[in-house]
Amino acid sequence: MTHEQLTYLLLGAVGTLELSVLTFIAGGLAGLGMALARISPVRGVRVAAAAWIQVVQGTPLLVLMGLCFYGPNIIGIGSVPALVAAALAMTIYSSAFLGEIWRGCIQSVHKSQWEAAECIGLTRWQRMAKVVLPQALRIATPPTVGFMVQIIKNTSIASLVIGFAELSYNAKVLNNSTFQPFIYFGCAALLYFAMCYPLSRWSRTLERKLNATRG
Amino acid sequence: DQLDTITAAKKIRVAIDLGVPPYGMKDDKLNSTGSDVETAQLLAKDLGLELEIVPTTGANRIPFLQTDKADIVISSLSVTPEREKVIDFSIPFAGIAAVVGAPKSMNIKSAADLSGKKVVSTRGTTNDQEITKILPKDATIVRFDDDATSITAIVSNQADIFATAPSLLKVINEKNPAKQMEVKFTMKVNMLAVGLRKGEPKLKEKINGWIRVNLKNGKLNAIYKKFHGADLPEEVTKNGA
Amino acid sequence: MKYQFDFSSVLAQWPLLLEGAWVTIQLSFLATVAGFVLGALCALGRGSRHGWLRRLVGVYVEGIRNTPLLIQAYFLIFGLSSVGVTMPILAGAVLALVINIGAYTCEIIRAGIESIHKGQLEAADCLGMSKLQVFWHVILRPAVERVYPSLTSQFVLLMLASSIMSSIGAEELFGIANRIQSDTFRNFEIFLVLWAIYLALSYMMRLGFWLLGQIVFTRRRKLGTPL
Amino acid sequence: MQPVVELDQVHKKFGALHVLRGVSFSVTKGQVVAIIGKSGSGKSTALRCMDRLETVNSGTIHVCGHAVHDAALDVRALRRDVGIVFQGYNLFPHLTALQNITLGLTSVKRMSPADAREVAMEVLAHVGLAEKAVAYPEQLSGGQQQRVAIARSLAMKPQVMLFDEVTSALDPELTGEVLKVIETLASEGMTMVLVTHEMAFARGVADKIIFMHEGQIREEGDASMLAAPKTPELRQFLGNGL
Amino acid sequence: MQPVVELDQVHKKFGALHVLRGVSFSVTKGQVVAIIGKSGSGKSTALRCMDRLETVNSGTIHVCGHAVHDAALDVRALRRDVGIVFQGYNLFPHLTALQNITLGLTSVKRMSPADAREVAMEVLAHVGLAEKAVAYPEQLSGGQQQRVAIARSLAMKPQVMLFDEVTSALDPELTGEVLKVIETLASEGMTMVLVTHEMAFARGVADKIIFMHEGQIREEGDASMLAAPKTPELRQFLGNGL
Ligand SMILES: Nc1ncnc2c1ncn2[C@@H]1O[C@H](COP(=O)(O)OP(=O)(O)OP(=O)(O)O)[C@@H](O)[C@H]1O
Ligand SMILES: Nc1ncnc2c1ncn2[C@@H]1O[C@H](COP(=O)(O)OP(=O)(O)OP(=O)(O)O)[C@@H](O)[C@H]1O
Ligand SMILES: [Mg+2]
Ligand SMILES: [Mg+2]
Repeated sequence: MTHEQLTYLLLGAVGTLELSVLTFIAGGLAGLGMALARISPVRGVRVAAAAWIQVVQGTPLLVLMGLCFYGPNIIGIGSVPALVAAALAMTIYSSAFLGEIWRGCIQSVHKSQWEAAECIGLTRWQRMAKVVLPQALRIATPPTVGFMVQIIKNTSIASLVIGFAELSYNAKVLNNSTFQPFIYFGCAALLYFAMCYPLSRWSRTLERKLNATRG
Repeated sequence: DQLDTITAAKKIRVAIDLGVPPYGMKDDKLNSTGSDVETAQLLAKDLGLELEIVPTTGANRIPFLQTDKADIVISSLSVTPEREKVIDFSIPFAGIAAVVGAPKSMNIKSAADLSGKKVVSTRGTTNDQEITKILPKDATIVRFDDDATSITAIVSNQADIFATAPSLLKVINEKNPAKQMEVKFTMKVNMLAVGLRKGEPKLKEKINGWIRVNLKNGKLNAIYKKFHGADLPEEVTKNGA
Repeated sequence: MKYQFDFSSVLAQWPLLLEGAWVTIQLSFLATVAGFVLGALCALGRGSRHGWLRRLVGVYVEGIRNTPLLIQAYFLIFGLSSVGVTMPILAGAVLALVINIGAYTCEIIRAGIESIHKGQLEAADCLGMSKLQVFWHVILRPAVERVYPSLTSQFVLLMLASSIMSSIGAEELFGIANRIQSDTFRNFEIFLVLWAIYLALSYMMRLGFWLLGQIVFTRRRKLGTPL
Repeated sequence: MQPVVELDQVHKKFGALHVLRGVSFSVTKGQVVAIIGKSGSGKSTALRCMDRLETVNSGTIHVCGHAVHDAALDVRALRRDVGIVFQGYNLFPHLTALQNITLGLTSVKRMSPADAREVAMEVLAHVGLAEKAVAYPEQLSGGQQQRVAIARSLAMKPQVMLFDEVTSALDPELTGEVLKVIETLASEGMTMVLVTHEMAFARGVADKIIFMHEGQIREEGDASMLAAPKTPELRQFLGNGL
Repeated sequence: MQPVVELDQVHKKFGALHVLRGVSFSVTKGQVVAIIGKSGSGKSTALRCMDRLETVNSGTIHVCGHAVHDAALDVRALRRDVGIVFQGYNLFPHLTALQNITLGLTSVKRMSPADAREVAMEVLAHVGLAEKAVAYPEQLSGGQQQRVAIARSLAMKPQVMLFDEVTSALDPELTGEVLKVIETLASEGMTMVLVTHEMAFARGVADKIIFMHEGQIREEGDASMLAAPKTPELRQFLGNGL
């Protein structure tokens, strides 16, 4: 493998990270909104959020990518760059999964905590922000870090419909001009592993710590 | 009007599939190259515009045009009646044959000889449409998203028979000389043209004019010869004026 | 830009779509069954006395869980065949899915196994049950029962992910849709129709798993524990 | 004197379960009322209704001038006047003892952090835990946690305090230190309603004792009532309970 | 008569902790032996060694002719002859009472499902739970679960039964029903070793009582031994325990 090719692969890894970080920020915000909507006091909001999650979780990411890539144009927003389309699809996808993860964490904060906060006279938002979320955050960290691994891996799908230049795409391009799949896909796999494995380990360590302090 | 938009932006976005050597590919230094790429470069230069290559795949070429991801398509795009329903074409600037290729050792003379065999084609190409039409019932087609993946499949011995353009067989033989791929029979000869959105007469006229000039002065022929090792077919060159 | 929706040319291809959906169902079914077996065996291996076996399974599970399915599939289909190991595309697709889901299943089942009380194993030992009998009756069944919800969602995700197999040449639902797209150029309509079909498939799958759970896990049915 | 807490014919159902069946009583300023009764008799439910943690089905409840039974009640205004402490201390585990107390002061009473801190240190000293200000709940014993919980309520300067079996999860020696705090409050004239199973404590500190049985008040009176129970239910309860 | 269970100079260490320090005793056919002693004295460990749930460091154990201390022991053969019941009932939660019992019969004894069912119903009736056959463990009270656990062991027709504080997690009334079952077994001539802290029960049912202290047998004798303890340890133990 030449120097240029390696650089090209690493460039792809940067693309992967770019998309992952964007997804994580946007998807995190959307997921938080979704988690809050799922436990909203308004029935309509709860039902709508549940439906959203059900639908997104029943759709392949590949189809989401297609819808986000061609959709904005169809509804008249105009053409969006590949990065934006990919980030949009990944955000929708993450909103559903992170929303569910975080809802579980919020609900695992004991009801008596809500009550105690209520009895001091905190408003609903103060209760959420100052009492429940800080506690939920601790529980939520390990599965959230675990989900970041999913995000990184799933960015690879962006290359299939959209042709966004991330790691898998660049590996494929390299293979397409040299036809040595073992080398390029192997390297790509290693790079993915290098990005994901530390996160997996970290997630597991966090989980163990959490269980230790709880038990 | 699109021509005005392009002129105002001083930039033309051309969709090219970079996974179809020798039409579009990356060279060893990872620069985009190929006959489609050089054609696009020549076009941009002559029109005084900056060139932006939008990488695409065989199946995505027309959707990209429809959804304004690109201004025009120069990507081994054959003129077919189905496609003419949804997009416009310029006059042809090159030609391409749809052939069935296989290793020398295989005895294949017509579609009937493909019976019971596995044939590779690239989704959404004219080759795919042609081979689907003529293939015997008991043969199977394996389709990939782009030519490069199809080539990978042949080179890596996933399959032996390939419905494609002759130039791609050459590429395979370079990568895997043991294969000795050769043209077994030709399904059809197609005209290659520039794809445009419907209802853009000014842009179409501009490009047609450019093609005529460059067919006449031999520049398009030179590009074709450089990558395909042969002169343009006469059906194409006769359009030069 | 005004877009005229036209589903007729897409829906006219329904026999093809049906064919694709059928391939998707077959792929998912085979991968689910084989992946479950592989995952259960790996879970067994992860608790093995032999350090080398535990490590081997660990490398497999971590390797798979930290790389994308797409790359695994490329590797399996093109990588292996370039060193002379070829297999039919569909077999390759199933294999890629099985290897992928096996790792996830292993992790999920293992979590279930870890939640089983040690006293249960002792009780079974004291009845004189063999290792295999203990694993089957006292470890695996209750463990799977406990993690059944996570398992089923993982399998539904697998079905959705099988769409990726179109890029290594499998003519499943997504691949068929790509072909229809290049014939009709109604790409957006195609994606909408695909969306509907995948949603329907995933609900059918959930329903199927729910029914299966009702049959297999009699306790849950009787005590009305939701699955 | 206008009563601080007044319940009139309060009924409360959980689905088909009729938990409060017409409960009426009142508490005047400075009074300490103890509610006793066996498990499931509705003591906690009555207390929770007074702080609008449950809504009643019928009857009226007035607490510090708030019509608690009214759907249009300003709940936050009610909570400013009422402090409540539960059996499970319900401290916020992610905050120190001090922060547990200042949270309400800064975010509900909009005090400056410095003022809040001062008030918090004062109430912590009051419950004898000034030196534990920076400890997290898990670093405190059950009795200490309960005292912080009481301090947290006190800091809001409520007009009436409600206690629900605040010592039932504690060892005898820890129980003592919590009861001492409550006694101090009583001697300072705080109006209080406490659900308790510590008969000796009820006898010692309460001005009025209410015996609940199956959702109703069976007997009501001062400490002497425990010495001479009139109803067979109270007699039996005292027989088991002591 | 050849003893059914015989321990000779058994030593057992957990790391540095020397838990059994030369334990020897024997149990003849039909005998009921109760082991008593304070927490941590090694009672459970001794019992567990007899069923090879722990391996001994030195000394010999023979149970029903099996050399339990021998590394080459056929463990499954031993377990066919020995039934053991623990404090935590360890029923399989995903199986009904009946299935809990038939599992061992069909998978270990290779009985047909119909035969297994018949045997299971019989032993369930024996412990007074015939009507709970289709209930799942979580639907049963602690005492009922413990009786199912005993029935599960009984169904395997063991020659000796070991019980480790089978009632210590139960309420007094539930304790009674389990002890009744064990009494019945004793009267039917089952050989049994039971670790218990119910002195009255040990006195009533046991032919021999063994008092363990710090990993050794301090006293051994019949029920009268409890009335006249010889060692100060037993005297102290009985003083605390009763
Ligand atoms: N949120 C609820 N939903 C349904 N039933 C409830 C609820 N809260 C309490 N109950 C029921 O109402 C009855 C009275 O409960 P309550 O907690 O008031 O009794 P208590 O006198 O405080 O008993 P204890 O001394 O055990 O705390 C009980 O039968 C209880 O099960
Ligand atoms: N698996 C083990 N590993 C290490 N130490 C152990 C283990 N099992 C028991 N011990 C220790 O061995 C000693 C004896 O334990 P054992 O359970 O036999 O006591 P016991 O007489 O049954 O007490 P109890 O009445 O509390 O059940 C205890 O100090 C215990 O902590
Ligand atoms: Mg209560
Ligand atoms: Mg013990």
